[in-house]
Amino acid sequence: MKRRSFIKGVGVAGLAMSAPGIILPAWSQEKVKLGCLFSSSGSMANVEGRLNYVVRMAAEELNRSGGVLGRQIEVVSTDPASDWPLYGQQARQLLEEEKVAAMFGCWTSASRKAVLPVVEQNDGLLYYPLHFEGEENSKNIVYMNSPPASSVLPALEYLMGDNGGKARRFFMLGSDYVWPRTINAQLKGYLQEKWDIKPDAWQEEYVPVGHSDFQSLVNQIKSFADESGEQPIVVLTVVGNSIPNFFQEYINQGITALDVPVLGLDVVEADLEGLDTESLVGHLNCWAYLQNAPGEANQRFLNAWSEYVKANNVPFRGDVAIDPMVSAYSSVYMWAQAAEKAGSFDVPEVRKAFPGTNFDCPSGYNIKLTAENNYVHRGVFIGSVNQNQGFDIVWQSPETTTPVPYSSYI
Amino acid sequence: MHRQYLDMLSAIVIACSLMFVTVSNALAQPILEPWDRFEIVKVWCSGEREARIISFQSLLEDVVDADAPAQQWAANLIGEYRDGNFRCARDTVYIPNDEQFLDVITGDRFKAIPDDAEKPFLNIPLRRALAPFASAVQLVAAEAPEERLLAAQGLARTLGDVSPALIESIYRQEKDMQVAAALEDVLVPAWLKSGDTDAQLKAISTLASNYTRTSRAALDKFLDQKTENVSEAVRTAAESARSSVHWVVQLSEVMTVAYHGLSYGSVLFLAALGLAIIFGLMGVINLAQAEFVMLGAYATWFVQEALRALAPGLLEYYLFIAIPFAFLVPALVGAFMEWSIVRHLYSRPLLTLLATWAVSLLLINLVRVTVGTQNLSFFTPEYLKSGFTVFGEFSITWSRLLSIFFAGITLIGTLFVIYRTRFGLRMRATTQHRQMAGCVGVSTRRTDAMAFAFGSGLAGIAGLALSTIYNVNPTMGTSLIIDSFIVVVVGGVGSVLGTALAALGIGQLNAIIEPQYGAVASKVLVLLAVILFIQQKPNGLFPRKGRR
Amino acid sequence: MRHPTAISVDALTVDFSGFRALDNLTLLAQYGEIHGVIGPNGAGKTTMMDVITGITQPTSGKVLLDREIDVLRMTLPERAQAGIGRKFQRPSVFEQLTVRENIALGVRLYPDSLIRELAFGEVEEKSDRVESVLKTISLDHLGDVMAGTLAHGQKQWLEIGMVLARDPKLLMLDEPVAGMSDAERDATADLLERLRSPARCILLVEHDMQFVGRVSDQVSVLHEGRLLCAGSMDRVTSDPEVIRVYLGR
Amino acid sequence: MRQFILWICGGSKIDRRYLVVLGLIALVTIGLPLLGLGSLASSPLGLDGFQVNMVGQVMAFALLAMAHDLVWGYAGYLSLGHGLFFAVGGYLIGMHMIKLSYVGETGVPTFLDYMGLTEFPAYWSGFEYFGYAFLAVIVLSALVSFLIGFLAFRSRVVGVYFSILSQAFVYVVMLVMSRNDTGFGGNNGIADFQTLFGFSLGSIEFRVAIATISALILMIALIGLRRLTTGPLGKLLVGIRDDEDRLQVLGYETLWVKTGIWCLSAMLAAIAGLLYVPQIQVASPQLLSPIFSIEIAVWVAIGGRGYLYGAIIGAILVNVVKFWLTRFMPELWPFILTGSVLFVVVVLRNGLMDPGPLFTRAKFLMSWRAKKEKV
Repeated sequence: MKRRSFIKGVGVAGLAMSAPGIILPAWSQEKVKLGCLFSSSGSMANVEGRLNYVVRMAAEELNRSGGVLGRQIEVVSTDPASDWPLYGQQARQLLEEEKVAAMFGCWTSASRKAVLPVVEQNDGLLYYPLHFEGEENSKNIVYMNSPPASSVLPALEYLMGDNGGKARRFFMLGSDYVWPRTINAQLKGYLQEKWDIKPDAWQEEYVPVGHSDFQSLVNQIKSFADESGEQPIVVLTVVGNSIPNFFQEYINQGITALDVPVLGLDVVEADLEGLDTESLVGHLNCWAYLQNAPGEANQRFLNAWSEYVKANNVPFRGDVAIDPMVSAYSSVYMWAQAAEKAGSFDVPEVRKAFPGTNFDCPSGYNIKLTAENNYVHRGVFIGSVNQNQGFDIVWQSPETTTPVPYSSYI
Repeated sequence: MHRQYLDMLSAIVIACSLMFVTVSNALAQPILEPWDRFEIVKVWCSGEREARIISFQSLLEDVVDADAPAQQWAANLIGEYRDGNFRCARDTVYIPNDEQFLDVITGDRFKAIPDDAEKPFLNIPLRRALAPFASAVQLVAAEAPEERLLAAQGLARTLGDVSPALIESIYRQEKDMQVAAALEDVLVPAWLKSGDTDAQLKAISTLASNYTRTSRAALDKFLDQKTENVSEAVRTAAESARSSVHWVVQLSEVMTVAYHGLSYGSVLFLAALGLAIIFGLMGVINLAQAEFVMLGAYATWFVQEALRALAPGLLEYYLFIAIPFAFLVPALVGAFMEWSIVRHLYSRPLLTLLATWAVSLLLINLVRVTVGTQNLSFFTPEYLKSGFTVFGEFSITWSRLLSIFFAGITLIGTLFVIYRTRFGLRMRATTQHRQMAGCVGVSTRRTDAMAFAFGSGLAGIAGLALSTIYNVNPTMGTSLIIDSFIVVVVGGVGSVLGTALAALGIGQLNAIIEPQYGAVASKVLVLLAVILFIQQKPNGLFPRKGRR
Repeated sequence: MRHPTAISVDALTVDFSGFRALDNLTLLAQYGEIHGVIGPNGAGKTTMMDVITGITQPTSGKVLLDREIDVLRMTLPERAQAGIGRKFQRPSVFEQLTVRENIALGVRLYPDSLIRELAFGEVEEKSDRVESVLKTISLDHLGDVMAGTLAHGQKQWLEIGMVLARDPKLLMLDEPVAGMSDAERDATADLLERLRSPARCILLVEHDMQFVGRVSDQVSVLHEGRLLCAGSMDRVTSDPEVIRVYLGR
Repeated sequence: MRQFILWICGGSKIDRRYLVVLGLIALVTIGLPLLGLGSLASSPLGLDGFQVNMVGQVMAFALLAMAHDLVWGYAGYLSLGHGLFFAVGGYLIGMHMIKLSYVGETGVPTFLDYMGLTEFPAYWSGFEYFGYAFLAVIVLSALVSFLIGFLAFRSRVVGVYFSILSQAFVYVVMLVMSRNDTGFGGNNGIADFQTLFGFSLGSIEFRVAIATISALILMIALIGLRRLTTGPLGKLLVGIRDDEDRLQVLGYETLWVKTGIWCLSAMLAAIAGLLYVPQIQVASPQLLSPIFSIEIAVWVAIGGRGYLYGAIIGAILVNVVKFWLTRFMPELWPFILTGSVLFVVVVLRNGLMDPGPLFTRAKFLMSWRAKKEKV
């Protein structure tokens, strides 16, 4: 008897819980909601986790200045736990249950691909803060960062030029998924067409995502470097924890930037935490923002961040700022501006308002959206690792570059 | 008045320095005068790259026939420049120097420097060009042989634009054998180019004496060129040299693979040993084992931080000081886990599997919430930086060697505990026949608890060793766990030696397969191999014999 | 008259890591007889049965059924299907099934069954068989109780029944009366008598000499894995070797 | 009537809890179309697309859990690799949906494009037909499971060994599928499906339809397995779980029984995957992640193994709470999960279906403490 009722209870509870809509607090109506899709657990937590806080920070700033269209912003955070399908799951939840006006999220292409159908079916908005492989242009995604054609190629050009040391041989090492493969495909096309470089001048290797033992690969790099007189470089597209693991091994086997410089396309300041950077000086990365970016806007942002970290004891370093943080931060402002301009929160209106919206990004550039596509025009930096776990700016584009979603080299 | 004059002068200097030869003559003066010093640093701070390189060149030339203090000054200057310690101000350069700043021109010391003093950026080609000059200058200036040896080795990487003639002359006067040897390596390319047969033979013998890919490449290049001025003797010498070098290089490459296998194997062993012991004793697979590895690494980190705060002097040796902690912390957690959970689940190994999994999840998240998800930064002691070359291309990195060392120690220690202590005796008895052991008065419960703690502690040691190779974060263990399972399965229930052999075998397999077919393929093949292996030996390498 | 040989164990040797459980054991048993196997602990009685049923692999030696079928080549189930049945020392009935279901397990057999299993088919003639077996072991009144609730002796009988259900040529009983009351012993003795048939050989391992003497026609004495002597009970008991071993003189 | 109920229950007596759960599922099957579509949808009782979708997913999970329970609860083999079969179903239906959106037009999805392919490779042909895809799901899952099961059972890999091996299997397959050259979208998996049976995947109609179908299939499977396990085969399985040697000495080729059950379970899991993927609209290696496979076992453990409906309750409970918490208290979820697993495993042992141990253990602890005080 007792048990039966117990079971019934379970069943009823099950149905009830599966409708969280009912349990939602009522006051959430006046505020306008923004959704966050960044993992605070799992393999991506270390890098993605910070972005949750940055978005909140931006929202609070906006709220202090009176909110958007007179409505205060409420940020709804979830934890997709680095599990790609879960991103789609929770995006659906945010759009259909929370009715968020826009979402800010995803780091890996895998997670974005999982969210893509969801935003398209619900005609939602996703602001995607990462640079990625391009070859995509959804009306429901705002690509806050540059596609390879406008960010990676300049960096490569630099390395092949006089000041970069005339690199002519390329060891392409990446995690095995779409972003690295597309990048390398484009690079190969670029090298062949633009520089007439023969396929025997590069070697392509892929490791599973989260791979940690780079012993034999670094050894392969060594022998690749010894093969010929021309200057070799490593184009590094491994992601997540593979990056520090790779550099650790690079240090251990005693290769320096003078022998074989590494162009780390996904390397951010955060990856150098915990590495002895003395022996990494000179390796390069390229982003649309570097912490040393000159200008007022950057100073303001950095101060705001370090204060925010202190105030809310955020579990991340207050003195480290990485590109995706700035992209996420800017994206909130870009959205707010579009909403103000449209005078409404519903997506079609906001989307109509996109062209012409712009923002004085901490990177020092005035970034903007055009009618052409949903890619934000960003400036490009090439950074070089310095002694204190940061990047010196080697080169930066005179003004924002025009994003090229679909590369001609593929 | 004086300021303007300087600026004007420097302007002229920069302008001229673009016209190569004349300029280098113009700079060919003794280098003790402040103005000359000023010219040099001015160019180094803001000149064109060519100008800077020329300036290095002239500095080198001047150093050769300058007096000792001047040489010292130049050596320091170019060294600091290479190491990125320059702070270029308007009319001089400062160098950070214990809490103070040294004005390189006047030699005065300052507490603070002007805000606009900034660090010049040396791009890769410039640093490449600079390196040999820096070494050359230091070679000239340095008195102590070890300093000169360092410089010579620096030059051996590449001679750059440094004139071989100069090195040749230094080489002629060199007394110290090591330095001389190093210099020979430096001079080899020049000698090969020179038509002179003796020089070429000398070069070839030098090449033949160091078995590296580079020297092989050099010999190949030399043999390929069809120049008449190569005598038959030289050619044959080169050929024999080439073949011997080639052979050794290949051998060394094989050795490298074997070593990689060994080091990976030792990692596997460390991770799997505790698992194997616990499994052998209680038939329980502890899915939280990988998290004990993680705990060990974190314990190590805390010890390091404590030392940093309390006894910075001992920081160098934190790895060894941390050993007891890296063992105890997981051991205690393990003991608690055994007492609170595992012991209630004996004779339910499958449920234990789930329970321990839950614990692993718990540990990961506890660490995540308390310490955070970022990679912990570990201080690398001097004795762990880089490594050494055994022969040819076969070089060993200290950190890997350390993990192998730890694995060895752990193996011996474990064998000792198991076969030489009363605890070990009780453990073996319980492992073989639980009831019987119980009857003869072994408290199996306590034995289990202790063994569980012991196994967990071993995992902690693994964490300590891994902290020098991989980076440390809450999820560091997850990638290890399945591999260590495979090791246990192959090694056979609770057999320490079996585990060791299995780990080494799988490690080797990985090292051999990975370079050709990639990391995934190696994992797949290893698993397939294991499955076939199990078809033959269902109970692993060292099955526990006995009557049913 | 001599019956044909049912099972012949030839030069059988079993080594457990160093310890030799069976040492060149040779033993013959005919149809129609109840063949008692006795010997002190560790003499290798159970090991021999393990080898015959296939639970233990011998180091060397031969086991022939009906003088030609090489038992050692077969898998466990094949041996069972060839007509070797065995009751284990500790009663291993399925306690969560009813008595009837236990017997049914014994009756139904691969390959003809599994298909029917999946076709949810109860099989008539087989369920008759179940009932008759229940009668034979005189548990028919307990058909539907859980086997776990049976008394020790009843479990022993049930297990015999399970094996019996398939009417084996060679029926091996490992200590069937261990821990039984006298009444139960008598019942078991009667049961064995009932089971005796010219088409069946019963191999009986038992410590209770008196019981063995009472039921079996032939007796083999094992000692330290070897056959000490074989023959009728009186002959065996008068054998000096045996006396030495048992009375340790 | 009673006859019918008995038939449903299988065996000779009526099991109320089983009937309750069955009724619950039946309720869902009927309720979904009523509350999800039509006039009731807008009423306060009505379910919106998201909730329907979630119920649908939970139904698929429940089916998966039940398949798992068949192996663990009845044959006594704890599989930590059932995600493998789930993924087989998921990926193949994914291929079907991809193919659908390319019917009549040239070109290939990007993930094939990266491999330099201009048209679908041979093994994709035929997947535009659902029938073929479905067949492929059944056959492939049966094949794979047979291979694993046969190898494992033949060499008498049992208990923990088996669990670990199954886990290793799923892990390795995940690694393989994460590679782009494998041709299934690598780490991203295969996504951007458009339609299935002419429905747009996003439409409420489709969501209600697939959720209802999932519930229906779950119901049918439950009845079928129930009859199977209460029937003779059930007895055989109990036998295998308790004393396999005994059965073999009785002449059973237990190898085949086990392999058969294992394959059956695998096929059910594959069907669950086939129902699941169209609902989340992406088939990625995450389906193969060891963690997920362990979670399946956790559902069963929490619900209670060896009842079938226990597994269902477990799956529903855990996933509903998960959906709910990852939204409202993402930080809390892992702790609650671990907490409940430990509670169930250490205290309840046989899962929620059998709260008995709770009391007995409580009593035991009491008496234990009492004893201590005496001493």
